[in-house]
Amino acid sequence: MKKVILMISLLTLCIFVLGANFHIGIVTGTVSQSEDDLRGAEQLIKEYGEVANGGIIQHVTYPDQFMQEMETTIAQIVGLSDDPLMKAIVVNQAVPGTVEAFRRIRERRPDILLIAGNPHEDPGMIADVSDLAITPDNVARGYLIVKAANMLGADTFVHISFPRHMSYELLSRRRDIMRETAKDLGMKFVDMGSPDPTSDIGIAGAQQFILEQVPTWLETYGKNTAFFCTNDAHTEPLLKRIAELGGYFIEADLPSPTMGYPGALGIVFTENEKGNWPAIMKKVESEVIRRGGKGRMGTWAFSFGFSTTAALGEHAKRVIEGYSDITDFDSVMESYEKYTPGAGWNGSYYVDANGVDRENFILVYQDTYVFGKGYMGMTSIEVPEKYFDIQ
Amino acid sequence: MKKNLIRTALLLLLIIFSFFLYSTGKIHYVFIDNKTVTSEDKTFSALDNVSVFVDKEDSVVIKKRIRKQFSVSGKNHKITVTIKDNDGTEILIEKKFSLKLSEKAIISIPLLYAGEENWIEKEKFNP
Amino acid sequence: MNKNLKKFLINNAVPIIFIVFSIMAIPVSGFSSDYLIQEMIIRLGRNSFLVLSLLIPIIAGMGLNFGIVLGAMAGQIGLIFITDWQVAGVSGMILAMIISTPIAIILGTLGGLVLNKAKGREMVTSYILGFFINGVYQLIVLYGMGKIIPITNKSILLPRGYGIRNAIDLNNIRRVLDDLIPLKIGNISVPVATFILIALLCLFIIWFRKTKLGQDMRAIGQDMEVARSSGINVEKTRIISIIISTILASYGQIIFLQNIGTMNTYNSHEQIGMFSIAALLIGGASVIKATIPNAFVGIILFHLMFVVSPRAGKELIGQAQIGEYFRVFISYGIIALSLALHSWKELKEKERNRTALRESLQKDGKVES
Amino acid sequence: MKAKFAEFIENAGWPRIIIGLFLLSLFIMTPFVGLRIDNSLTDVIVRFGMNSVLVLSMVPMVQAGTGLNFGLPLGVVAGLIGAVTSIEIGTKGFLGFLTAILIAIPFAAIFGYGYGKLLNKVKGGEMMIATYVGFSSVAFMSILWLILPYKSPDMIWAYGGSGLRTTISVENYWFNVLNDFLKIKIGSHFEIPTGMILFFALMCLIVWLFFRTKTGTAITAVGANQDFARAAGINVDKMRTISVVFSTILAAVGIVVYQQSFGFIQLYLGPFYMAFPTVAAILLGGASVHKATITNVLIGTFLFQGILTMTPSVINNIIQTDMSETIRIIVSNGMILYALTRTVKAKKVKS
Repeated sequence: MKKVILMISLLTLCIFVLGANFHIGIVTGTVSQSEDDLRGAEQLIKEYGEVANGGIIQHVTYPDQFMQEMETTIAQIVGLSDDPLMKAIVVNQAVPGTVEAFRRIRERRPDILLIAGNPHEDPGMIADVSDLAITPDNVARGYLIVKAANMLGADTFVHISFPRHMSYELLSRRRDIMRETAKDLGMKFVDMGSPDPTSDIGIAGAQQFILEQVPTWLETYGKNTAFFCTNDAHTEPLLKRIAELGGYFIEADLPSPTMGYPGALGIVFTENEKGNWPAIMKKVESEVIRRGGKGRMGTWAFSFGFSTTAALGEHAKRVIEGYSDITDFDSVMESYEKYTPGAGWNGSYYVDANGVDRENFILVYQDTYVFGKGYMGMTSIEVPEKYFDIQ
Repeated sequence: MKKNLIRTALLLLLIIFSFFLYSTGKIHYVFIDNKTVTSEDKTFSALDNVSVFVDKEDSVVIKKRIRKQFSVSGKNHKITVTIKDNDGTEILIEKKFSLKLSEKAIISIPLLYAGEENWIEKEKFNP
Repeated sequence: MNKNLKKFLINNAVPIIFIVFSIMAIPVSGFSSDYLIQEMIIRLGRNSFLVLSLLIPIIAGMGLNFGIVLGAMAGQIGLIFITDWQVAGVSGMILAMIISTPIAIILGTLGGLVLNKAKGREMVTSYILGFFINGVYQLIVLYGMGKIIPITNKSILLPRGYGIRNAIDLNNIRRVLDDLIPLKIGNISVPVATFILIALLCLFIIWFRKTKLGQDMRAIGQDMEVARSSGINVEKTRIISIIISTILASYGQIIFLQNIGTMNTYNSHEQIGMFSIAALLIGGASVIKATIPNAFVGIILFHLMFVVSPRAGKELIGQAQIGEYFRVFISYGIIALSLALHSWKELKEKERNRTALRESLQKDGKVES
Repeated sequence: MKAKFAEFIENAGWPRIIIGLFLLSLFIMTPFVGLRIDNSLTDVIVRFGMNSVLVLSMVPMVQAGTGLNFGLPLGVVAGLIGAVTSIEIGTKGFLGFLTAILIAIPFAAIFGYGYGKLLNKVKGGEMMIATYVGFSSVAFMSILWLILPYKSPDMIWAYGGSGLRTTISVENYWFNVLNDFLKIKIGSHFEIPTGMILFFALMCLIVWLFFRTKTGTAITAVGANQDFARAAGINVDKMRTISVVFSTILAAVGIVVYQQSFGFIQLYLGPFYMAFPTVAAILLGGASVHKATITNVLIGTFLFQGILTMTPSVINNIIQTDMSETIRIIVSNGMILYALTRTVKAKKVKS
């Protein structure tokens, strides 16, 4: 009851104080596809209210099978522009179809700000059509993840992926940077193929493969092996096995304390941890340590998906209200800090194949947090120039 | 026998048609510079208030010291440049040019404005 | 009177359910009518060719051809090449069609041969055939292109030097067909050229049914053995029907993607079979009989629901996360229901015929339940 | 001797022998590519045990002439209801496993009844409709997973605090209860999940016995020839419904068996992809749309899961790139395709 009153008062506050005469559209995955992204949208709704209730946020989701149903993704995003008050659209993750949806919106409504989080399509394409795009800095992370593994004492690095993901420019490039880094740091690098969860055998089949193979890999390459996988579905079984049997796990592809850990380790959350990142983090940490994963397993302290949805929404609002500039790096980071108090961030602009800095395409990363050990200070490590040149 | 002959002929026709499609649809890049250039010891300075369109595309304003890229398809093209003088009179320049299959063009506005011969430069282009 | 009304309801049960659903869902979703009409016109232009490509194998009694994904893959290979060569505009699109034709013929022949060996279970087999060819497609496009097949355009080639990127920008041919003959009625733009092409395909199908080959196919569709004994080369004719369907599907995919504007290299084709078939079924077609109106009605109804139901679900339940599941549930649920109603209708019809026959034979007819 | 050999081939069918030989060659290759053969064998056996009951659930429906059960997800969601409810109650160990099954069965029976009624309306087009029924049931349950009032903190979303997670660990409840029952362990790398195999044997026995009861034979008769069965006074629709209910219950039990070995409960889109591998397995085992036996289940599950387990790991160790997945797709689907085209031909020759 208390909550409801709080919400209502907050809503009325929003309406009267801000005189909200604009709407912001948020597009995320569903809870089963990418929970954190969606929670970010819910956070925004909590703050600014939903359009249906007089607020400013209009939240929709793209299909779970977004790779196959591009038509629906486009329709969902473009559908938001049907609202004459719509002034900004944030898509996180910007799955395939976003580029075309943005083009269509541009044709009809050039006044709408278009913002993409974690785009799946080619960086060049998305940078051409959006006002702002943000993605994890997979170039720097290619070096930093392996470096962190090395700092923790790993001597082998196993990269687990499958063909479809390797056709993503930044993912494929990250793997090559990882390979190069491993070589330079004197580590063994293993490029491991695995079943695609969207193929004929499904999620369970792909996960079963990881469950079966990790013990073999640990036996072949030794306990000092660090693992990295590009797919979220692979993360859970991988974490489970690593916690059980040894090995290192630096961070997930889209790191978050809730990425993989709760499901893999069966972590029990209580009511007062709900919606509270530091408390969730603490709970995950104590569980990982209890299972002997101390100093071997890590993540980002604040979910990338959550903070990106929330921060981009917040940033869009500030831009519409005239407080900041859309591509201003510092004000984007300010919005991020609102939702990730105390976390270290670092970032840069995307440089395309012709050597042009794309100032509306920002690459970011957070400091790695290793359970039982604390922050690794990765954001202050300088990534050697040469790795940026690896294509 | 006759059937085969007709079939071969049709196939050949199709191949020729494909080449025709290829040449009419092939994209060429046209780079347009509004930069100060020196040619044969003369200096041609960049111009203000230039807007350009190539073929049917919308006109694009090219500021000083800027290069813009256009992509056009086919062999024959037309460039239309509108330049506003300081006193407000508009000057319209229209030029036609054609490109071979694997060529790109670099066009210099100052040279074009001055009526120089070498306003266009064609280069081999590999994407 | 009452009986007639009942008959009418039974015969048109599927569209009626849809219309009732739409009447309820459209206001809830909050979309403007302009938006919905525009969206339906776009989708009709985009999907008709693919759905119509399903018709010919049905005539030949081969069921719903999940193998149109093979055609879609052929179309995509054509698109990859023209993007690599940087051929734009309508010329580029036609060139893509020309390139995809021989590939579609090869894949169609393969599909036809396989399906001939799996008579009576064409649908399951064509489904798995799709998976299989998908693997081959991946092998060629992700590992062969750039290594064995020369690809030079950096914007589609992965930086590692081989393999095509996961998403290809089709800006060069984006909407070239749709915008070839521009027409705007109020706020709504109509892709006239696309509709002309679709109309031509419809004429082709109508004409084709009347040709010798079309008649042969119909004979095979009715009874394979009878057709065989009357001197029709059953195997060959079946293969031809699959080849035609595959070629049409490859053109369909090119038309589809020129409208979409980007291509998911490894996934765009995957659901084509599923959705085209669903649309056709909703339009009132069955595994053994499908007409051109079925295709159009089906596309409109199916896609109307696709557009409206996520938002409607969201507004009804109040959580965005549920909207998506609601859409999937409603779409697939209604397909299942409409299929059931359809079969039930046929069953009733048969029953009616049977009772009528019995009555006319003056036997005391105890109607079976 | 020669005649016997020919008879064996006749019974097993060429496709299965060729695929079996292929699998055997994969096994022989394992030591040479740096894998442990005992490890691989264990994996295959465990996977066999996990999937076998699901594959078995195809049999009653095929026998009744309702075709391959592409509506398998319907049974699977019933099993999922049982599984999450048993965790919600908090029963652990074998008791928890049993609770899950006992709760799942009535749900499966209700779903199966409705599903059976629907299928009776669409004789001839069952497989098509089944596919869509499966899909829509998965989507419908996705809504329910979010709004059902499950409270166990083991299962709800960490951040949101309500609704069920996509992946729920059963580790604290009934993880491996069947696998560890009477487990035989030879060396450090080879184990046989005896309990799971025994449970599967029990299920087979139940199915076998069922088809020897009066109802069972009636179902077989319906499957063989509906008109004939009707003439013989069998209530065709009732028999078909029974077989569908039976199949759905088996699928529900099958998924619980699967989960206790897998260690996770996969909600939301998890069941979406369950039908295809199961159908492929039984087809590979030599079943047709009209006839399936327990032997088909045994052979099919073993071969299919064998290929699925072995190809990626062996190919991975030969060529260390992501390409192995592409090759797996081609090889395993090619094998199924091969089996599909062959069985029909063999049947045609006979008839």
